[in-house]
Amino acid sequence: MFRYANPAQFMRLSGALLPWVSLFAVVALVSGTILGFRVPPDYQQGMTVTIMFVHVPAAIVAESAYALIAVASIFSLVWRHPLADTAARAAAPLGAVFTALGLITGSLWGRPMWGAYWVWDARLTSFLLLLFLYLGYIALWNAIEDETRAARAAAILALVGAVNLPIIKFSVDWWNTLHQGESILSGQIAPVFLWPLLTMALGYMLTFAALWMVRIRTEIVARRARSLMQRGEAA
Amino acid sequence: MTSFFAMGGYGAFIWPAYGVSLLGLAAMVWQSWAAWRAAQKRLAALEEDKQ
Amino acid sequence: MSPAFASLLVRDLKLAARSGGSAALALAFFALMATLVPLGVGADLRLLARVAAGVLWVGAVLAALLSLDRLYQGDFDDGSLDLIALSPLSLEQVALAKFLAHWLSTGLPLTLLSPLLALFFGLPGRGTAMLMLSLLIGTPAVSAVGAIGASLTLSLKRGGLILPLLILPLLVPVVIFGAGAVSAALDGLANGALGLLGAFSLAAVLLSPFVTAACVRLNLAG
Amino acid sequence: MSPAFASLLVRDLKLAARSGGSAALALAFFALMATLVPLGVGADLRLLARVAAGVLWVGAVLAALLSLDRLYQGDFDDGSLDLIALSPLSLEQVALAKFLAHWLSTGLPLTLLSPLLALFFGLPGRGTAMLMLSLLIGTPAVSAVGAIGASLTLSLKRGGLILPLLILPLLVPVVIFGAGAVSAALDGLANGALGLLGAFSLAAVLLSPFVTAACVRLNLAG
Amino acid sequence: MIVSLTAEKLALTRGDRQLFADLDFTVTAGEALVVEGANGVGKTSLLRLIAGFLPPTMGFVRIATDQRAVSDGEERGRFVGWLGHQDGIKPQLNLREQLEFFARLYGAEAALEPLLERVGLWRQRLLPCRYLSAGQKKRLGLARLIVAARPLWLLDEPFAALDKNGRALAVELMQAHCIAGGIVVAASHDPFGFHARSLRLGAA
Amino acid sequence: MIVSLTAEKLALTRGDRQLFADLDFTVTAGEALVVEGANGVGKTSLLRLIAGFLPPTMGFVRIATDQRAVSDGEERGRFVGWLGHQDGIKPQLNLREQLEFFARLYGAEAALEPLLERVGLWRQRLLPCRYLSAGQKKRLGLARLIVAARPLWLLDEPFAALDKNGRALAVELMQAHCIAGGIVVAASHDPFGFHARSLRLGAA
Ligand code: HEM
Ligand SMILES: Nc1ncnc2c1ncn2[C@@H]1O[C@H](COP(=O)(O)OP(=O)(O)OP(=O)(O)O)[C@@H](O)[C@H]1O
Ligand SMILES: Nc1ncnc2c1ncn2[C@@H]1O[C@H](COP(=O)(O)OP(=O)(O)OP(=O)(O)O)[C@@H](O)[C@H]1O
Ligand SMILES: [Mg+2]
Ligand SMILES: [Mg+2]
Repeated sequence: MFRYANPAQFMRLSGALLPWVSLFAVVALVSGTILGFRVPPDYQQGMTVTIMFVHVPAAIVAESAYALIAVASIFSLVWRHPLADTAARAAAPLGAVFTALGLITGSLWGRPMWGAYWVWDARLTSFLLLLFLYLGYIALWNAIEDETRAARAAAILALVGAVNLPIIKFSVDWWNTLHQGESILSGQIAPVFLWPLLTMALGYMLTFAALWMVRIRTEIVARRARSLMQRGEAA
Repeated sequence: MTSFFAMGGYGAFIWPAYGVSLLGLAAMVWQSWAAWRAAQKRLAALEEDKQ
Repeated sequence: MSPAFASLLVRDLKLAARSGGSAALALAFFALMATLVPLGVGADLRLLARVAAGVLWVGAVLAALLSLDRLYQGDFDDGSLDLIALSPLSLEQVALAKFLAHWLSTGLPLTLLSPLLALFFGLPGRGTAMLMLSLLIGTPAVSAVGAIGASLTLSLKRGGLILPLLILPLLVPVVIFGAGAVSAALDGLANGALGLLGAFSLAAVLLSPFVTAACVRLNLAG
Repeated sequence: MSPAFASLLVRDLKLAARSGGSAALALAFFALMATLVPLGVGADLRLLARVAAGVLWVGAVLAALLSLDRLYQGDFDDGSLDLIALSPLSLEQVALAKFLAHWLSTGLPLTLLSPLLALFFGLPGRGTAMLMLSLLIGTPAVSAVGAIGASLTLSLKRGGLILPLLILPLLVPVVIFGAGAVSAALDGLANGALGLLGAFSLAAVLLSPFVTAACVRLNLAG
Repeated sequence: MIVSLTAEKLALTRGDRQLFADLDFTVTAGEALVVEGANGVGKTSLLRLIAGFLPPTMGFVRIATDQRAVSDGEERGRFVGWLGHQDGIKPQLNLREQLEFFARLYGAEAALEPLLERVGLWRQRLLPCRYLSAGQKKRLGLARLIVAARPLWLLDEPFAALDKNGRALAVELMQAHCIAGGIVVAASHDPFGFHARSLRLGAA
Repeated sequence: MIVSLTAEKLALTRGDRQLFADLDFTVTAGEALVVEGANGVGKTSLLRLIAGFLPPTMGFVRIATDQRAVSDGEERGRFVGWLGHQDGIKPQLNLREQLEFFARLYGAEAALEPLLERVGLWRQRLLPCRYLSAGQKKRLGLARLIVAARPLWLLDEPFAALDKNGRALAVELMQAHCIAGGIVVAASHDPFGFHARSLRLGAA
């Protein structure tokens, strides 16, 4: 496992994978979009159902990214692996953007469906809180200059957040039933919608993977440059 | 064609949703790629300096 | 309670008192809330009673925020934290003492003061009792989670808004269960909110010293 | 704007950004606090619209409060204030620069973000416009009064609860006029709140640099 | 150009404690004055008084230039280059940002890079000041003195935290300042490396 | 009682900069070690490392007592009396409160009033620490060292800000500590007043 986690190995491996992942991502996104616009209008939601194909994948990726950060943080804290720090840090801005996309597309869907861009539904609320968790995590990374220290602090925060996230979700659900939320997201999905959705979801995940790799690679190269500069000055 | 863009009257919501998604993805791609290029250039310059 | 632990606790309380009494702050802060909300909602006491619990709970959390950077940053800046870390107390004990001091100087006075504010909002008797109880149970969680945030950001200079950003999302369950318990009491219902609040609070208080100590440790290495 | 003045302003903005007090964080804080209220009060958008102005106004005051001790205390503690006082700028100019930096990094971003939050609270269009306008007019007063408080308490160590205690009462009129203007707009009434707010704000901004400079002078002699 | 610094019948009381009284001295352009005395005798207080931060309990301090005499505290401050006990350094800024800010604030036009070289901080120029060692911070303080280009230097323990090299540098800078017609008033417990008059506080 | 302090193959890197590597030394009970070197060479960092605040990049530090050897950083800290660059003093507390707090925290039973007398702060005992002069703060630090009664003293520039008297006092205290079987490790730019081994950093 750790064999692939050394920076040189990672550069090689990701260098080989990156073109393919990117290619498949583009293919999946394009075909998913085409499929998406060819579905029949939903009997309840009309054509707005097409929003689902950009909304749900964004939401899924956004949530998985936080889980990835938490896992990377464990690696960072327990095994002190610098690549884990880099990976966690690189995932955060991506996760935040996907969260924002989920929120925006969701509220654009909500307007025709519920008549309001925003309602305090349980799922929406906990999703909004996820965005805040991302922002806090990113802010902490940026605020502490010393890299090792920032990495450790951010890892602790990510884990505290990850432990707390289910509790937050639970509490928000509880709150919502207390106050009788005004809607419930639709449960079952008709098979016609399933294929475009799955394709798009795949596309989003591959896009995330590709961007994640690029960002980790960037950080590795930047680190190399920094240490070169330091050595140059010492001479 | 216009009916396609109207999306059964929901075009005003569907197109922005796709637009924003495209924009978001594109922005991430652009930013990540630009940072990668910049880092690479910096490293190359430093390595050249050393020689 | 060892003398060392007690000395740290007493010192923190003393420092808090010398830089402005916290009960007074709680009062001022709540007074502000209590003037404002009726202004928006109108003088309808029934409506006010409905929002009272939520508003007071949010107020409690925010009031705690205002004094959080006293917890570790001051000691870090002037080197006291180095000396405290070298003392016979473990960093976990230190964290516990500081958490306690913070709660005693914010959470507790706030709790004791809450009936007065409940009056402003026209909260009926059983609502008031529940408000007080929920504050008593829930404010320790606020201090505990707050301490984690404070120790995470202790090397940053003062006046950052980053601390609230870190801890407010984590405190969402406290606000929900706390306010929920009061709402339920007002409706004459029994719900599990108080139990859930207690569980969260207990977990937060038990875990916080360990997490906090880890944060302090990593910041001392800086 | 002289280069010296500009340099101080830029430095303060930079420091704010680096210690987690950037405009972006102010926004996040504001949004977060706006999220907390529905969690306490309930999701009823009609009720939320009624409390929106009050809550957002309290949020604005709070965001300012939390970042106020950045304004002078940091510079006092590390001796920067001595050096700044000896610079060609008069202390009044220094006070103006610091007030501006504070408003730019808290009041202004909050104002710009408020329409989005109004959406979350289901505030109708005319309420939103008025909210934004009242924040634009009123937040300078918050920073100005806050600066006075910060300079008065600048020799106290961090986490002082005295600062909020000092300035909250002074800010009550701002919040009342501000929230009142929005309420009136919601009810379709015209009232003088906005005018009063403007007058208060103007007076505060004009006087604050002088009062602040006097306080700084006093504290440098300490 | 500044011609002299004069104190007349100066007295200072802090809290209920009188630190000094009836203090008279004059320092003329090109001279250095070392303020000496036991801990807590009032050296730092005297410097702050001269800089105009503290008002004297009695007496006054006057700076004479070729054109006029200045007694007002705040006006006096415009002549002062200050190196205090506190470093006045922001941990969040890097060294160059820190010095650039200071140069702009003081309306100075110094070339910063050579200056950083001179005080031995060139390598650290992009390091956040949080990471500077005690001596490095003091050296930054010296650089700041030069940037400010003020005629009257008030230095509180200028040698503390400096290594041998750094002390030599400080002495060199002070001497150069005096030769250029400036005045140095320094509080120090260390032997002063060059000829300077001495003022002993608390001797009475 | 502590027997010795040993560093083996010690290396420390901060940020991207290696401060020292392959550092070996042993100090035995009764000895004093002065750490010397230019500004920014890593003296303070070395002291923090010994105290257990900083983990070494390589190598280790071990304290041997008659019973056992301690390498863990946090355990090591229990042997340390610390006088750092920062004063660790709360301006809001008065001097006696400050020292009392510290004594209780360290479980010490010293009589405080004679101690205050000894470091020359008896008159100030009820003064809020906000008003102490730099040297007085340092003296309070010395008092704290004695109160803590720890075997290994780590002192960062112990003489800075002290007057002649104060320096003599510091030397006296260090000597007494060594004679009583303690160890002193101090970073200093000033000549040390008594016999001490020296460790030069950055000489390579
Ligand atoms: C701002 C508004 C919204 C937000 C923040 C939001 C957020 C989310 C989230 C977090 C998920 C979970 C993805 C997962 O399964 O992991 C999701 C799924 C989904 N959302 Fe939304 N949503 C919003 C509005 C809407 C609206 C208006 C509709 C349709 C009426 C909708 C329909 C769905 C559907 C069908 C799914 C997937 C099915 C499922 O997992 O149950 N959403 N959304
Ligand atoms: N994160 C970092 N990146 C690069 N360099 C760093 C970092 N942190 C510390 N340093 C450097 O490490 C050194 C730390 O020095 P330290 O404080 O131990 O010096 P010192 O020997 O005590 O100096 P002085 O005599 O001035 O007190 C400094 O040169 C500092 O610039
Ligand atoms: N409010 C006060 N009440 C009583 N005494 C005070 C008050 N403020 C300051 N002092 C005393 O005034 C003196 C101020 O000393 P100052 O800082 O000027 O000393 P210094 O000569 O610079 O000493 P050092 O050599 O230690 O730096 C101290 O002795 C202090 O105790
Ligand atoms: Mg002094
Ligand atoms: Mg040092």
